[in-house]
Amino acid sequence: MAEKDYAEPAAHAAPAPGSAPKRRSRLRTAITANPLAFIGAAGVVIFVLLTLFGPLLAPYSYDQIIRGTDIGGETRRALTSRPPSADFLFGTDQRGRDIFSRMLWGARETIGLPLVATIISVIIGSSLGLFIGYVGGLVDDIISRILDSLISIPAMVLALVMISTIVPLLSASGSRLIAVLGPSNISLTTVIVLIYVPIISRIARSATLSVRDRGYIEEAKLRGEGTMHILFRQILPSVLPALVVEASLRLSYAIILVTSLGFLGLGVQPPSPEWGRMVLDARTQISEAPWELWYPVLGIAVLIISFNLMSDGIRRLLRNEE
Amino acid sequence: AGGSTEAEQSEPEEKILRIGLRKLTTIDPALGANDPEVMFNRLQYDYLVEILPDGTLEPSLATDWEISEDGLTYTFDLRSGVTFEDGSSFGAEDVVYTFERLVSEGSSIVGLMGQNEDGSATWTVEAVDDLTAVFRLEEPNADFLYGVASRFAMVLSSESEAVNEFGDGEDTYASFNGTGPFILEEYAVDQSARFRANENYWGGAPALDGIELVFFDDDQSQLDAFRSGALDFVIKVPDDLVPALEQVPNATVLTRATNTHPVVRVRTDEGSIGEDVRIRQAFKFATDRELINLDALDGAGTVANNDPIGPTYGELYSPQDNREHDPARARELIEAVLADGTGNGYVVEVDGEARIEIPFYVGDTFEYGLVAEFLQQQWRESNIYVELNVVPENVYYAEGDNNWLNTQLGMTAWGARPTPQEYLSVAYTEGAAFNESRWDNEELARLAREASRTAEIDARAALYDEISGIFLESGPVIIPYFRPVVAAHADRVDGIVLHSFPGRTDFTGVDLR
Amino acid sequence: MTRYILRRLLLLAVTLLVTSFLIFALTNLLPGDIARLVLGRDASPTAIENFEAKFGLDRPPLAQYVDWLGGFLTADWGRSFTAGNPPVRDLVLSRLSNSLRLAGLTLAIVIPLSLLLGVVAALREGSITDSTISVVSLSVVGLPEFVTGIVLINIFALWLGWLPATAYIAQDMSFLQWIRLLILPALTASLVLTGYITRMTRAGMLEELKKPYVRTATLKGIPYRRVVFAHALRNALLPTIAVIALSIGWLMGGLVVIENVFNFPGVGSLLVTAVTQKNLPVLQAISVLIVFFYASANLVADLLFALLNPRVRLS
Amino acid sequence: MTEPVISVEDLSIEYRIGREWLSAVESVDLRINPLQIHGLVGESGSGKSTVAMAMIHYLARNARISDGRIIFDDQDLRTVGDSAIREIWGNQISLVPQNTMDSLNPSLRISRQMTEVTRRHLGIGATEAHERAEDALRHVQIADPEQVLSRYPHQLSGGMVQRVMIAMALSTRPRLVVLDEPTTALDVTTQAVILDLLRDLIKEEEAAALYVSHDLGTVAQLCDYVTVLYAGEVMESAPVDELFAGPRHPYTAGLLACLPSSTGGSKARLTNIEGVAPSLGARSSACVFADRCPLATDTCRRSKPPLEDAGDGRLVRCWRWREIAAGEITPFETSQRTERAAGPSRSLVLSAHGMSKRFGEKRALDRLTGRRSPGVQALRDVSVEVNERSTFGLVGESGSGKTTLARSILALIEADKGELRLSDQPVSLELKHRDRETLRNLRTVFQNPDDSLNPYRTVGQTIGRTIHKLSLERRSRSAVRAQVEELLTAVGLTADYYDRRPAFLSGGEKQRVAIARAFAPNPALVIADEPTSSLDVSVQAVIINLLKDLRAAEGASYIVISHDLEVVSYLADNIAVMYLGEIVEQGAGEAVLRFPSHPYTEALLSAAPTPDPAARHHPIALRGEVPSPRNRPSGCPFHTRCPRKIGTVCETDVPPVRTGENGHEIRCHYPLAELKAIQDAGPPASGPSAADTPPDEEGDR
Ligand SMILES: Nc1ncnc2c1ncn2[C@@H]1O[C@H](COP(=O)(O)OP(=O)(O)OP(=O)(O)O)[C@@H](O)[C@H]1O
Ligand SMILES: Nc1ncnc2c1ncn2[C@@H]1O[C@H](COP(=O)(O)OP(=O)(O)OP(=O)(O)O)[C@@H](O)[C@H]1O
Ligand SMILES: [Mg+2]
Ligand SMILES: [Mg+2]
Repeated sequence: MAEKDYAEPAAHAAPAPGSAPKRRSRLRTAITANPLAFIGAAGVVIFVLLTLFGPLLAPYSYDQIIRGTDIGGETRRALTSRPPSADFLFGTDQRGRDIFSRMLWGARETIGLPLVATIISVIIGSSLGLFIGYVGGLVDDIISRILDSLISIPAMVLALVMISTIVPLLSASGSRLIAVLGPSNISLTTVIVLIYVPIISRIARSATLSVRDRGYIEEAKLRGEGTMHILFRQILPSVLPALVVEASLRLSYAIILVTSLGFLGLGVQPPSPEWGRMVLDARTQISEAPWELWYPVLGIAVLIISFNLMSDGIRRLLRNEE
Repeated sequence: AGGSTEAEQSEPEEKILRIGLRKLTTIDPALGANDPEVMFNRLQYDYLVEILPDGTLEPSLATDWEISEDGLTYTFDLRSGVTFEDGSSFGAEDVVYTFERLVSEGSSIVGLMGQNEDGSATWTVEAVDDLTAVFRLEEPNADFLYGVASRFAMVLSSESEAVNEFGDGEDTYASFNGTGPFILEEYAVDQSARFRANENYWGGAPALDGIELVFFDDDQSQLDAFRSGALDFVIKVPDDLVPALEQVPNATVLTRATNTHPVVRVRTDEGSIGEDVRIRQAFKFATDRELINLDALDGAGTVANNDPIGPTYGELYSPQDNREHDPARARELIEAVLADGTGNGYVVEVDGEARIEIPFYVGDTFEYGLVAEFLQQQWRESNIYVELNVVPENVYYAEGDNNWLNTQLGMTAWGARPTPQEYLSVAYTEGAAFNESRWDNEELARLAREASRTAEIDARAALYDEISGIFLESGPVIIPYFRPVVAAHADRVDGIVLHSFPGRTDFTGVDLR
Repeated sequence: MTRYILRRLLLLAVTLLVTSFLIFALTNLLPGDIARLVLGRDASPTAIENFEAKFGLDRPPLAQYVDWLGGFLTADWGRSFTAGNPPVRDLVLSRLSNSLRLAGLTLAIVIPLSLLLGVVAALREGSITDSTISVVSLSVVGLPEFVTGIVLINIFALWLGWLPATAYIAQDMSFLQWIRLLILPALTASLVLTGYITRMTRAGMLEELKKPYVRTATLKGIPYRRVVFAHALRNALLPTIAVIALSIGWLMGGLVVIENVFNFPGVGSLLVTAVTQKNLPVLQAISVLIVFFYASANLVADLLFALLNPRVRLS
Repeated sequence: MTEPVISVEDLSIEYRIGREWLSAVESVDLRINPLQIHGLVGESGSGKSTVAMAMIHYLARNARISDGRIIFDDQDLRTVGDSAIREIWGNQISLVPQNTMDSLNPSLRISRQMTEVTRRHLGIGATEAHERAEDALRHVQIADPEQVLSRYPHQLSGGMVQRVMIAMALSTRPRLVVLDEPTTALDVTTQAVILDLLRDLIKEEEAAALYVSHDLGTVAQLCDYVTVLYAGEVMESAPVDELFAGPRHPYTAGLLACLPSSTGGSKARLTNIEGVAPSLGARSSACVFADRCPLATDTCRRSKPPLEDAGDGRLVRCWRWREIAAGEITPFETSQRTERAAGPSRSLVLSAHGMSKRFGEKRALDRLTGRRSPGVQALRDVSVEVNERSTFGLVGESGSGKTTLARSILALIEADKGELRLSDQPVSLELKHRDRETLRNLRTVFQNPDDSLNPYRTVGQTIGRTIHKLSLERRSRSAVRAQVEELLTAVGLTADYYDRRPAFLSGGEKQRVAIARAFAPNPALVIADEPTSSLDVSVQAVIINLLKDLRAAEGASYIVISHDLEVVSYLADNIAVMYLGEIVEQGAGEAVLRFPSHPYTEALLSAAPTPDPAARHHPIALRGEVPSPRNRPSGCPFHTRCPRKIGTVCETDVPPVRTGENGHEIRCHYPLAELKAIQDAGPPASGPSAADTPPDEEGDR
């Protein structure tokens, strides 16, 4: 290649022996080089904290209907669809629940669930991808073909088909565990995992293919290393950057999927305050009580944009590292 | 049916009433049980006997009927000169066809009219002559007329090869062949259905030129459309949308009390939570029905007294009530059950107190999810701790361990029925198809049987009063309120009388200003 | 090349077969009887038996699948479970034509727009124009369709009142009325897609501009626009074809949400209804159809790629 | 003095990296006279391309000329406008780049790309341009221009594309042609032909040329005048003969002394230039070479010497050039110290018999869909024997199967057939059946230092893990660490490399680590596949010395693979020459490199560019390029290109093995005596032109 992407010096000559990377200044240059990514990352950190501790901050429970009768004689309806005020930061919804509290609680389903699902997918998907990429041959051929078939079903369609069967299936199973975790939570997680595992294993597989024949892998074979060592100690670290980029991208898609399904009324089931569902519930209030709609809409928008900015930043960062 | 009417449509003074409905599921008249399906069919078909909005019966295709002394023979005189849309004339054969078809298609109304275990009917219908149809019963049934008048019993043409099925090409709507006031012109599945007035309707041509049904996925977008003026009439507005509805300018909100009600029921069979009557009572004492009505419906419902026969049945309603909200009593009862060890594992001791701990499954109909949340909060004071599971209707009413028929503690939606007897026969007697609570009370069964044969109104009321007493004493159900049905129409619409089953609303007298 | 096309067609057929089976198998996982789900809780055993007999649900699943497949291939897609049991094919195809119009308009907006933006951003790499395009496309690219849709409705329908918020389609609408209805949904889809394709085009163009042959061309002394348009653009667009094909796949899924936001009577909203109503024949037909479109779009993209790329074409 | 075509005066160029501007080229002076081929040499990163690109006024976006002038045609190129420069580009100045395959637009036909220039600058129509293009192609000895013009770049072989590029560059009769490493990606035999062609053409077209290369050999063969660049500065510039005969700058002297050929065939140690070139940011105000210069004085370390005129048109940048010119001091003396360690023993460490390998077996899916792949016979019945404590050299052009043989021996690929014995013990062809002892004894050094070390593991981890897995006895952590440190010292690194990651090592250092890792478990045989081909000459010398030292110290044997005959002949005791998966000649080093030899070896030897301008000759031109192993010629595989082809025998019959003294073997239809006779008579008449063989259909080389 004649012209390279010169992001850092020393493309040819190595730095003088003994020069260690200056972490702090690298961080600072990285921030100044891409401030948006750091705004995004900061947003993501805040959202993740909300997911973890939001319920602790919430003045009310997510399904607590604040009843007029509790406060003194008024009917419940008097406290429904109240505009934002000091008592109810984001106002109340049609049922008389505190929107602020609901959004704090809802971060779990909106962010936590996709996060868990993505992590599971990454673990399963990358192990599978690493394995078939490294082993190759017939195993790879067959598994790849199946994964390709799954990928050729658009995610939303696959999700809808699966949702329509898995939710009833799980609800009907009567298992205690499922009841506790919530059938729609489990099925959504399953759906996301089933959709993502093929995609992630494809990425992991092709990343694996690109390092499989590297000298250091062959060296490892030549000193008699086992498959597990090669997969997880030698290959995984090189595949990791690609996986991190993919995972951050996937996470934002997973959030989109969950909120979209919620918006279609097919996602996490009420009274759970998943934000997409909140949007659906608030849609008709757009003229009477616009805050009911705007807070969740805004929440989702800011959330997704933060994730996108961050994952774009990660991508650039890792590309530059190379 | 069918045919292009482009010219008509373009005229601005066309009087088309636009109605918003949920999307239709099965539109077979014998099976379509809900308002949208019934309304869709009611526009095209007629009943032998019509039930008026206030619940009284009125002749329709049958001009008159006669019940024999022994209550076993019902003779109907039929209206002459009525023709179906395809031109064939209406006669007794069509009545025979219609009712036999109810049986063969497995319409659920057959249960009320009299049905054997195997699904066959305990009655027969025959055409005595062209304009006389006779039903013969094996045993008296005081509610038989309500069966004949039921929402499923729309009269079909005996010449139909199919009913309400799409045909090919020109004949797309050929099997939508009724005698009703409107004629189906075009039906875009899940979008809209257009009807035009039947100029030759036996009851006189409707004032409207036509009706358009517009189908929606959810009540909210339906309300949206109503608000924007795209609809003239919406029915069954859910409770949380009522405030919004009331804000709509130039619209009138209609309300009618009905016998629609949520039933919180416990299972009573062996090993179940409600096997011990004291548990059933504890639930009743734990529930503040008035507050529930206030919180859930803003007081718009009618507070019920834990039995399914509500005030809409007039004289048959028994107002007795002796179960005030009394958490202390409830706690005592639960303590007692714990002491006796008859709680079947659902009564446990926590911090030295007896409490009930149990999952609570609720079908997400109307505002019932909300009701369940209130109940959950309320009950805690009485040491009843439930783990609430509000599940979608299609899950709650599907197969499964925790469906409406199997769960230990559940809340089920029951619609309004023309006659109270129906509740007893389908839900509260041993062996009834939908006896959710597995309640087996011989006295109640006897009284119910008796009532079904008793046509005389006072005697019947007395029986129902006794039944009500049994419900109070040992009934495994809490019925907090009867909910009204809410509808709204634009002010330019004239003459709409809301039916307690809105799907049966009569549009022949409706006009647009 | 012919061999290649045949191979790809065969592969397409296999994919469709596998996915149709997959979808069929998934839908057959439904617990309990579908009949009750469709007919409601009050349905009597007789009604349920009738229903099952009518739709062949009493037959073994594999036989059902074979029947269905046979029917599907011979243009008999079965009958809908609900609402008068209209033939699924009519139902779906009439909706499909609506969806295709929407998709068509969307692509007509997206493709030229995003290519233009992408190329401009690439040529002005690092400029304000470029960073504006990048930041905007980055933030818009990921927003869920319903968020974008609601914002647009609010601006254009409720606030400015220019366009209708929901799409009621009447039979005899004029072309202009149609377009009015389509604009907002198409705009929603376009926004999301444009962001994506713009970014990919920009990246492709940048990469292409870095290639040595661009230097060769420049050093021939030919004008810069010739270097860009006659040399770089064509190669830069090659990968974009695949990106566009992928987006068509996305569009298929995205339409599901968009159609619901706007109450637009397309296959997407029909699919959601079918899911809620457990209307299996419709569900299956639409899923397979969407997979078909998606796979075909990819196939067409690959063929186009091969056709435009002498490396592939001539091997 | 003639007016130069182009002259560069005091040119300084900076690159922006992050927020800083770093100087890449500093006060470079350079003049190219008409008809002159001016060589620009220097190691990687020295700024050759930067200068060359500045001369055609085409710099990277993040580059700026901070100082100096580039005078072409009486104007400073820095000041010409955009449209003016487009009149010059392609017309007056043209470029032949290194990466030819990527330098043509993959989706346009050759004709279109070639006529574009002439139509633009000569104002001619399409037909005329097309005819001119045909002529131009004929000029670069393409026999069937019509054919080539109608093709797309990917349908042509690398050599063919390079010819096209040259034809294109010359088609407007430019005054200056810039050639940036035009042959680095090509095989030696092709390179020789192209260079030969270039020299003639440039003279013929009366152009001047700037030839950029890191290879002193090709510079010596091609150029009239040479400028040596180091760390962005001109060290020395002189007419070619004088430069090679008497370098005045220590760096130039060092470079020449680094070459294996500098030892004149003896096995003397190569000269090392210690250290590495300063990186972009690290260039000081002193003499840039002072740190590595054996003659550096305090002055050198304090201030930068000027570029002085040393007479005879020579320029030197050194404080001590006068002393050097006078012969008072000698910078890098080629030591005559010849260390003959324990010579090779007779007993075999490795014997491989009848190794065969075919690639391209169908994959399962292809089998289903019926896609056929013809397969590549990468190895055909190859046998080699390696003596203990000896070095076995393997040469051959790209694709001849050298790597495949090495990997089959290592069992990184499983040979289809063959028998392997290690120290007389049979060894499995499958890696998973090899025991620890075998693994321990058979080690390797890979070609590319960048991918032979896991970027995520430290040097210590990498080497320690090998010790842990393969050494004879279990060792404690600290013992392993101690051993690693010992190894690091043995390969000329220090113990503090233990915790470094590969990203912070230079290419040479990485290769040393790789060598340390190979030697960690005391192997009997180390296979080094092109161990120096990605390294600069000065670093190459260091590695070669290291390999030699280690062999002496550890008593191991090597198989050394290289396409560079010089390296192999310098290192190896025995040499085998491969062509299309076969060994066409093998024997003791001197025997193979002396005549008689296989015609292919003869051509290889003649093609190798000698870094000696006095030894210029026309290389033996081989027809076309190496055939694809997919359609291997029948009979003698070399017959399609052989300049000494006898006749149809060569096409039909597999040549016999001719055995000479000391196990020297040649596969040829000529008996040895006859071969010697004709080779003594002189090189074959320059072979038929390259275009006789149809363009390589596969085209993926
Ligand atoms: N666009 C660029 N941005 C930043 N640094 C660059 C750029 N191009 C070259 N360099 C740096 O400038 C120095 C000189 O590079 P140049 O390409 O001129 O060297 P070269 O002698 O041609 O090397 P090679 O033999 O590897 O081609 C190197 O250190 C290189 O890393
Ligand atoms: N894994 C493989 N699959 C298919 N063909 C291969 C494979 N590896 C090598 N070949 C082919 O086998 C032949 C010999 O390749 P090999 O790498 O051994 O040559 P080489 O002499 O090492 O060449 P180079 O000098 O380029 O390294 C070549 O034609 C190559 O294309
Ligand atoms: Mg260079
Ligand atoms: Mg090799």
